[in-house]
Amino acid sequence: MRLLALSTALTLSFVSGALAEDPVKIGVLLTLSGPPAVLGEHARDGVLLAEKALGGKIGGREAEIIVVDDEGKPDIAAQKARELVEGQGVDFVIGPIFSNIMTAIAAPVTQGGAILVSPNAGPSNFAGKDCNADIFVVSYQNDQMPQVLAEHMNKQGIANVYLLAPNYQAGQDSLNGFKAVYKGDVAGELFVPLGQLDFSAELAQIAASQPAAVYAFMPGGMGVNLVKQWGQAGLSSIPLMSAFTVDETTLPAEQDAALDMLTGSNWAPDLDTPGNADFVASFKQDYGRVPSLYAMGGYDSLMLIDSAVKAAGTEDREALRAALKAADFPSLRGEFAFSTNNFPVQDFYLTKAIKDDEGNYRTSVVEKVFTAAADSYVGECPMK
Amino acid sequence: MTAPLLSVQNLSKSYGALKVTQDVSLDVREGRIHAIIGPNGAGKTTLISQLSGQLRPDSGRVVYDGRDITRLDMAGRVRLGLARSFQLTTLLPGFTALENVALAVQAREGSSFRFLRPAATEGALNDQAMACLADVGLADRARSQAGSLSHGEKRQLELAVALATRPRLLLLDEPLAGTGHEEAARLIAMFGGLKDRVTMVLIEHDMNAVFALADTVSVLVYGRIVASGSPAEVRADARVRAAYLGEEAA
Amino acid sequence: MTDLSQALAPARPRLAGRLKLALCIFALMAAVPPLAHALGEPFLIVVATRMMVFAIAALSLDLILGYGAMVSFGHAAYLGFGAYAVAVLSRAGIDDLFLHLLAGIAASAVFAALTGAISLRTRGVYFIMITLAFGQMAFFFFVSFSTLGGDDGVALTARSTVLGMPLLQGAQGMFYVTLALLVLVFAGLYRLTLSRFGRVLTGTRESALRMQAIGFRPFPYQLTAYVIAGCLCSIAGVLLANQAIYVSPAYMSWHRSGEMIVMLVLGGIGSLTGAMVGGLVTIALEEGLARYSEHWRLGFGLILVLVALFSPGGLSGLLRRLGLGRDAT
Amino acid sequence: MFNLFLLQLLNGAQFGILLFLVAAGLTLVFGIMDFINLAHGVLYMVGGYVMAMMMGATNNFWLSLAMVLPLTLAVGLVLEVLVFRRLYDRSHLDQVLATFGLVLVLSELVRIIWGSAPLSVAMPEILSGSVPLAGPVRYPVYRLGVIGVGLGVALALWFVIARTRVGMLLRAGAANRSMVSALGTDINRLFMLVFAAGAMLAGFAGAIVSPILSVDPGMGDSILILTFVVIVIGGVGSVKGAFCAALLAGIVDTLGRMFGPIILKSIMDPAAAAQAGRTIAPMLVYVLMAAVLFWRPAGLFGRSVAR
Repeated sequence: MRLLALSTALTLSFVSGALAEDPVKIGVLLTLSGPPAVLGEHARDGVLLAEKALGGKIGGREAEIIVVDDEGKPDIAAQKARELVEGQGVDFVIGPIFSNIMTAIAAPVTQGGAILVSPNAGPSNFAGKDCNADIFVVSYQNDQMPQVLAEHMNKQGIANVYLLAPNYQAGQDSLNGFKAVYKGDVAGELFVPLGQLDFSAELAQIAASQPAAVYAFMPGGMGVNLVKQWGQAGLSSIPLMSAFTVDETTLPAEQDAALDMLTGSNWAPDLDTPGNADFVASFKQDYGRVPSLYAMGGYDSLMLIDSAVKAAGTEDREALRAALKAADFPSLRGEFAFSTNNFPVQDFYLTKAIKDDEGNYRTSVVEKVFTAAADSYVGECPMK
Repeated sequence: MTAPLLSVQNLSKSYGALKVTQDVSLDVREGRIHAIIGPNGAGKTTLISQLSGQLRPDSGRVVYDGRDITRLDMAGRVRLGLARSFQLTTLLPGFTALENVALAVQAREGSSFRFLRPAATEGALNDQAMACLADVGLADRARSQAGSLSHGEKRQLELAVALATRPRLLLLDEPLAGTGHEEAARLIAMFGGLKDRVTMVLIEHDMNAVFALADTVSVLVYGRIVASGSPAEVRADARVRAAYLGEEAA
Repeated sequence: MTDLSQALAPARPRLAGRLKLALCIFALMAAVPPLAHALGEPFLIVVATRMMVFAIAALSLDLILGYGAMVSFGHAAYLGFGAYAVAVLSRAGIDDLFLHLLAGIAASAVFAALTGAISLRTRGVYFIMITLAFGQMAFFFFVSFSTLGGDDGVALTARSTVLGMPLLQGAQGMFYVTLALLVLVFAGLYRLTLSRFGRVLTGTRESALRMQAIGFRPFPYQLTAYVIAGCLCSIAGVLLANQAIYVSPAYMSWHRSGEMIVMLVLGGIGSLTGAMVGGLVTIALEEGLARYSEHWRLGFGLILVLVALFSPGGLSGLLRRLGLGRDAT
Repeated sequence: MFNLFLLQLLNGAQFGILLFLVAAGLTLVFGIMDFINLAHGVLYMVGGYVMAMMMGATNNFWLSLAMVLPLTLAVGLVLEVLVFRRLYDRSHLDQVLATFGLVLVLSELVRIIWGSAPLSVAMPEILSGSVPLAGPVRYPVYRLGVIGVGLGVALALWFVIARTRVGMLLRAGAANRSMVSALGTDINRLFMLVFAAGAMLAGFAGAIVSPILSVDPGMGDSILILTFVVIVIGGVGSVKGAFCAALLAGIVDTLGRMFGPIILKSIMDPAAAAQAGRTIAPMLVYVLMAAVLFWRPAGLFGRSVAR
C-alpha cells in the first residue's frame, strides 16, 4: 500500500546519512478526478512548481510530497486525510479545493497531529468559532471575494443589483457576504439549483428587472454556461460582476464572452509583485496554461511551509505554529500576513478578463479595492 | 335444486373491435366436472382468465358460492377456494417441486410474515406439500428443480400446486396438453378420483378425456356459447358437429 | 415429519456453498487487523472498514434488487438517513450507537414505507426512475437544510459510543464493530431469504402471476422487503458517518445509488455472498487503483465492462465457475 | 407580468426542446432495443468535445457540425461492435454494469485527450445576435435555431418510425425479433444501425448545444439523469412521449422555479417561503416525474405493463 506512482520522493544523495533528518512529508489532498478536477490540477501544479523552485527541498531538508485524489467525495477525503496523517505520517496536508471537503478533513488532519494548509477553501466557520491553531488558510475567507465587488459597486454608486447564486451553502454564504458590504438596493435574488445548465429563465427575469448591475457566484461549468448565455440573451449592457465565475480555469471556455467582465480576486497573473512574473512564465512553460488563483494558492502554500520549516523545524509544534503564523515567505501576492484566526490579511483587487498579447485569456488587475484586509469573522475566533 | 357453485352471467370482454367473450352465461354445480370445448381461438383461455380474476370482464357478473366476485382479484378468489392451473406453465423454475407446492400451502396456512425460521424446516408445510405431490404421483421428484422437470411432470406439478390451495373449484386450462399417452391416462384417472372433493371447470382438446370425465359440456365458438348439455346431448347437437366436432372427428 | 425434514435439508446444496464462502470472507476480514499490523500498514484496517460498510449497503440492496427484483435507484437515501441520524442525535448530546442505529432505522422505515408504497405501483424501468426521484428529493432536502450545514455537511465531534464506552474511537474498534454488524446483517438476511417471507419474495420475483394464482398479493411483501432493505442500509449509513466522522448530503446523491447498484451487479445479485463480494471488491479496487493513477477510473471502468461482458452473474458467478461457493453435489 | 409569464413559458419550452434533442436518441435505443444505455450522456459529451476539436481545427461552425455526425456515428458503431451487441440479450442490470463502466472509461479518455478544463465552441456569426421580444427582453437567435432543429428532429424521427419500411421493421423487431429475422431481415444489422443513429443523435445534440453550454467532463452526467426523467415521463420508446415530456419538464422546471416562490409568498411568510422555494426548486422535475408515474405508472404515452 505505497503511494508509489503519485509520490514524488526526492532523495538527495549528497546529504550524508549521519546528518540526514527525517524527510519533511507533505500530503496534497485535492480533487483530481471527476468533473471539477481542473481546479485541483491547478493547485497541484502550483505546489509542484513551488517544489521545483525550492530545488526539491523544504526548509532545506529532504522532502516527500504525496499527492492524493479526494475524488470530490467528502467521506473519501476524510479517509484519505487520515491515511496521510496516521498512515504516512505526513507533517502537513495541503488541501482542499472545496469547502465541504474542508469540513470533512479538518478534524482528521489536526487531531492526527498534522497541520492543514488550505490553498483555496476558506469557509466562515473556520475563520470564526471553529478556528484552529493547526489550520492555516493561505487563500482568503470565502466572503471576501464578493465583498470586493460589493465595495467596488459602492464606490461606483451602483444603486441596485440583482444577485445570482447556486442553491447550496457556499452560494448562500457568498450572497450574504456580498450583502454585508453592499449599500445599495437588492433588486432581486435568485438561487438556481446546483448543476443547472440553462439560465434563460433567470436571464429573462434579470432583463425584465433591468438592474444597474448583477452580482453572480457561479463556479465551474455553471459559470461557463452563465457567461456564454449572458451576451447571447442581449444582456451585455448590464455589467455582470462575479466571483469564482471568470478565472483562468473557466476563461479558456468562456473566451470572448467573458471579456471585460469584472471579478474580485486576491491575485492576478499580471499582479506586479516580486516573483510573480517568473511564476506565471514557468507555470505556462511547464503546464501549458495560464495559472489561476488556485495554482497561486498551491504555490504559496508550499512556500509558507518551506519558510516555517526553515525557521522552526517540525519537532517543536509550538515553534512551528509560530513560524507559520509569522508568514515570513515571499508570497506571490506581495504583502501577506496572518490574522489571529490564521486567515490572511492581504490586499484585494478588482480584476477583469482580458485577452493578452500572446492570445491567452486571463484576468488582469484593474485596481486595488481593499488594502491589508482581514475577514469579518476574526472577532468570533477565540485564538489570540 | 341447490344453487350452482359458480354462476357466470352475461360475461363479455373485447379487445378493441375483437370480441373475445360474448354474453357468456353458465352454471357449474358442486361436485361436477364442467368441460368447455371449442376450436382454437374460441376464447377459452380468456374465459378462464376472467373466471380466475386475472382479467376483468367488460360486463357481466361472476358469482361464486352465492357471492359476487366479479371485482375480486385472483389472490382473493384463490383464498375463497377458486384455483386455476395454467396452460403455459408458470411454475417457479428456481424452486424445487416441493417448494413450489409448499409455497401454495404456505399461502393458505399461517402468516407469511415470518422472517427468520427457514421454511424448509417447517415440517407441517413440507408434509402437506409432500402429500399433494404424492396425490399427483410426483413424490419422487420432490427435490428436483421445477425448471428441470419434463413437460409431463410440470403438468403434474402444476396440478399439485393448484390442489395445495385446497380448492373447492378448480379451473383447469388444458391440463393434458403436451402429455404422453400414459401420463394423460394417469391424469384422467386422477381427475376422476378428485371429483368427490373438487368441482372442476375443464378446458381440454382431448375429446376422449372430455367425454370420459365431464358431466356437462359447453361449446364455445368465437367467444359465444353455442351449445350446452350432457356429453351425449352435445355430441348429438348438429350445430356443434358443424362448427366443431366435424373437424375433430375427421 | 423429522424423516422428511432431514431428507429435505440438502434440498438446495447451493446454500451450503454460499455459507462456506461467506464464512471464508468473514474469517479473512477478521484477520485483517493483525495482518495489517504485521505488514506495517495499519491503514489497511480503515480501508477494510469502508469496504465492509459498503458490503452492508450492497447486502441491503440485494434483498430488494436480487431477491425481490425491485431495482431501486434511490437506495443511497438510506445511507444518508443513517448518517444524519448520527449527526442530529450527537448534536442533541446523544452519543449511543444503538440509539443512533434505532433513529436511522426508524427514519428509514418511515421514508421507505411512504415512498415504497407509491413506487410499487410501477414496474421495471419506471420503478427505477421513481425511486431515483424520491432519492433525489431526499438529497435536495438535505442540501438546502442550512441548520445541518447544507451542502457543506456536518463534522461530528466524536464517534458514537457503545453503552457509554468509546469502542469505536480506535480504528480496530471501529473495524470489529463494523465486522460484527456485517455478520449480523448477513446472517439475518440469510435466514430471511430462506424463511416463509423470503420464499414469497423470491417467488414473486420469478413469477408474480404464479404467486397470485396461489393466493398471494405481492404488494405487502414487496413493501415490507423495501422497508427492511432501507432500514438495513441505514446501518451502513450510521457506520459511514462514524468512520468519516462527518456527514454530508453527498452520501445520498444519485451517483452513490448508482454505485451501489454497480457494486451489487459486479458481485452478482441474488446470492447475498455476491453482494458482499461486490461491496468489498469495488471499494478495494477504487482504493487500490486510485493509488496508481489519477486516471484510475479508466481501469475501473474497463474491469466493469469486462465483467459484464464475460462473466454473467458477476464476480460470484466467476467464483462459482472456479469452484468456490459452488454446489456441493 | 403577463409578458414575463409568456416569455418564461417560451424559455421553458426551449429548455424542453434542448432536453428532447438529447432524449430522442436514448428513447430510440431504449424503446426499440430495450437497452438501458447509461453511456448515452457520454456520447453527448463526445459530440461536444468533437465539435470543440473541429472548431479548433477549422474555425468553421457548419463544417465542424457536419464532421461531428460521421465521427460520432463511427464512435457509436465501434462501441456497438465491441460492447453493446453482446448485451442486447442480457438483463438490464448487466447492461447497466457495462454501460456504467463505459461511462467511466470514456469520461476518463476524454479527460486524457482534452484535459479537465471546460472548452468552448464559438457561435456562428450569423446566429449570434438576439431579437427583441417584449420590452427590454431580447431572445437569442441561436436558441430559436435550437428550437427549429429540435422540432425538425422530432418530425424526422416520427416520419422514419411511423412512415418508412425501416421504421416498420424496427417496430416489428422490437416486438418480436425472431419474426423479423425470419422475414429475411438481418435484425442485428438493423439494431446496429439504430444504435449508431442513437449515438449520432446524442453527439449531434452535444455539438448543437456546445455554443450555449460549457463543454466539460461533467456535461454528460448532468444531462443523463434529466434525459432519463424525460423518457420515463413520456413513456419509454415513445418519441411523441419524449417530446411532450421534455416540453412539460422544461416548462414545469422553469415556471416553478420562477413563479413558485411568488406563489409560496402569498401563502406563508416571506422568509419561510424563500427557504421552501429554494428547497423545492431543484426537486421540481423529480416531483413531476413521481406525480406522473403515480397517476400513470407507465408514463404519459407508455403502454401499460400492469396486468
